[in-house]
Amino acid sequence: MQVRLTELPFDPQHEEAAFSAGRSEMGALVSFVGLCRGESPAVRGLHIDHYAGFTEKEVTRLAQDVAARFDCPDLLVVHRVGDILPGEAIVLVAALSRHRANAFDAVRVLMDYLKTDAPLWKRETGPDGARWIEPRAEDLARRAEAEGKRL
Amino acid sequence: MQVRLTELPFDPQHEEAAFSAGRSEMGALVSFVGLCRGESPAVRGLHIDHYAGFTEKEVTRLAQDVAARFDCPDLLVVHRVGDILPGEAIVLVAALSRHRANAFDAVRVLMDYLKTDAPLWKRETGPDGARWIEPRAEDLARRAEAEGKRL
Amino acid sequence: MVKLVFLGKFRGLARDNAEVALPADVGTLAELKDWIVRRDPALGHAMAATQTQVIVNQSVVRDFSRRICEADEIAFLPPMSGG
Amino acid sequence: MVKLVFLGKFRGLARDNAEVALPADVGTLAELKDWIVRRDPALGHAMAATQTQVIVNQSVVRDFSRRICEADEIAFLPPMSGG
Repeated sequence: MQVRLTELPFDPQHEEAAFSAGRSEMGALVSFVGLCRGESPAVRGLHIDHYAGFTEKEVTRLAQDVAARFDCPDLLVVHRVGDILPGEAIVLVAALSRHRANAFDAVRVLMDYLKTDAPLWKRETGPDGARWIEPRAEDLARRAEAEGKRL
Repeated sequence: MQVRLTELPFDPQHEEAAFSAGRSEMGALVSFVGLCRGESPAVRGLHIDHYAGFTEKEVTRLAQDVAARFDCPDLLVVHRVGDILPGEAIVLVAALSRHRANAFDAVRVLMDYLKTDAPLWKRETGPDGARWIEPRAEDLARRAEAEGKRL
Repeated sequence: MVKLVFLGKFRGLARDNAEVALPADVGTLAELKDWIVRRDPALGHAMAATQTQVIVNQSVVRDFSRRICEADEIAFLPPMSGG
Repeated sequence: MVKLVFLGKFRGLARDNAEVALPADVGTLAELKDWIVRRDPALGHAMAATQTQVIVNQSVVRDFSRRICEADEIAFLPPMSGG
């Protein structure tokens, strides 16, 4: 289990390669990369605020919960905070597992959790200035559905 | 849609990076990498037989089906054929999408299809010699379940 | 002295994310919220208009009658928007 | 002449994956299968023991009464094991 917040741009494929290197007992690597979309002029950039210390602790707790639930302890989360430019990676979630089903479940549900439960606050800068993003009803619904299905 | 069979080792993260480069209108990249497990001495290597021409055509057809079903046309499939060593990547399936749900569904279901419907034949070399692998009941069941759920 | 932390949209509205000396009549989290509203109406308005979570020394607190202790770190969190 | 292609576990048992001249009495896919069993009992046994798909000129064929044409490429596929 590795959880890292970074203010600097990161290369998601480089992180994935390092995460899976030498783990040839594992058969499946699933990854999700969330990218800062650059539909000029709709979004000129993104800022993600976090609560230093607390955010890491909470994201780690979410990852541990998912690891236990799907028997998939080999998880990697890298999350940008601060100012992010269009085209840059915002988040990488990856899972290594012997079987692909656990890895798919773990990455997908951990992303659902990060969207709703991670102490992160997003501000988009568009043509009309900056605005803070509220959690999307769609994400909250997905999370509720996931809870109902799995528990 | 890109489908490629290769007799040579490939770097899945390099392929993913090339696949997603410059696609900043997309927000989500999901990928699956299947690795040749190296639990010495159980598996010393893998050979995958294919039917040149026909296999590419069939894998492309499966990918097109999944692309249409999940409205996720940006798919990449790279599949090794021939002799594969422990630790090497066997298959990469990746999807780029504006929203993560389609990309997750597309990669997962396309992998399910590849496991059951792709004209590929696997031979494992273990301590007792080589043996051809039959489709796993688990994979066939998963495919049937996916069909039932989605159609 | 306590440390106040305002996150997300509260951060820009807050006078400071820093150590402050509270007046003698601010003894509980509820009293602290009232004091913030009086001192910083724009921030108080934003906090009233949305669900606000209070974190004391990195733990979620729901009981606003909780007494504030010296050196507490008290954070106010608007709804999370996720990664 | 037709081209026969044996895949997967059939490949190693087959005499050749190559062009062959069929005897005059082999006119249909069913007759071709019988001829393979007579000519190559180990291969015929393997093909009888498992589900075998027949692909003619890259298309699946289920009707074994289909007549074989000059230059057909006829492939025999054991169950696929996937990627």
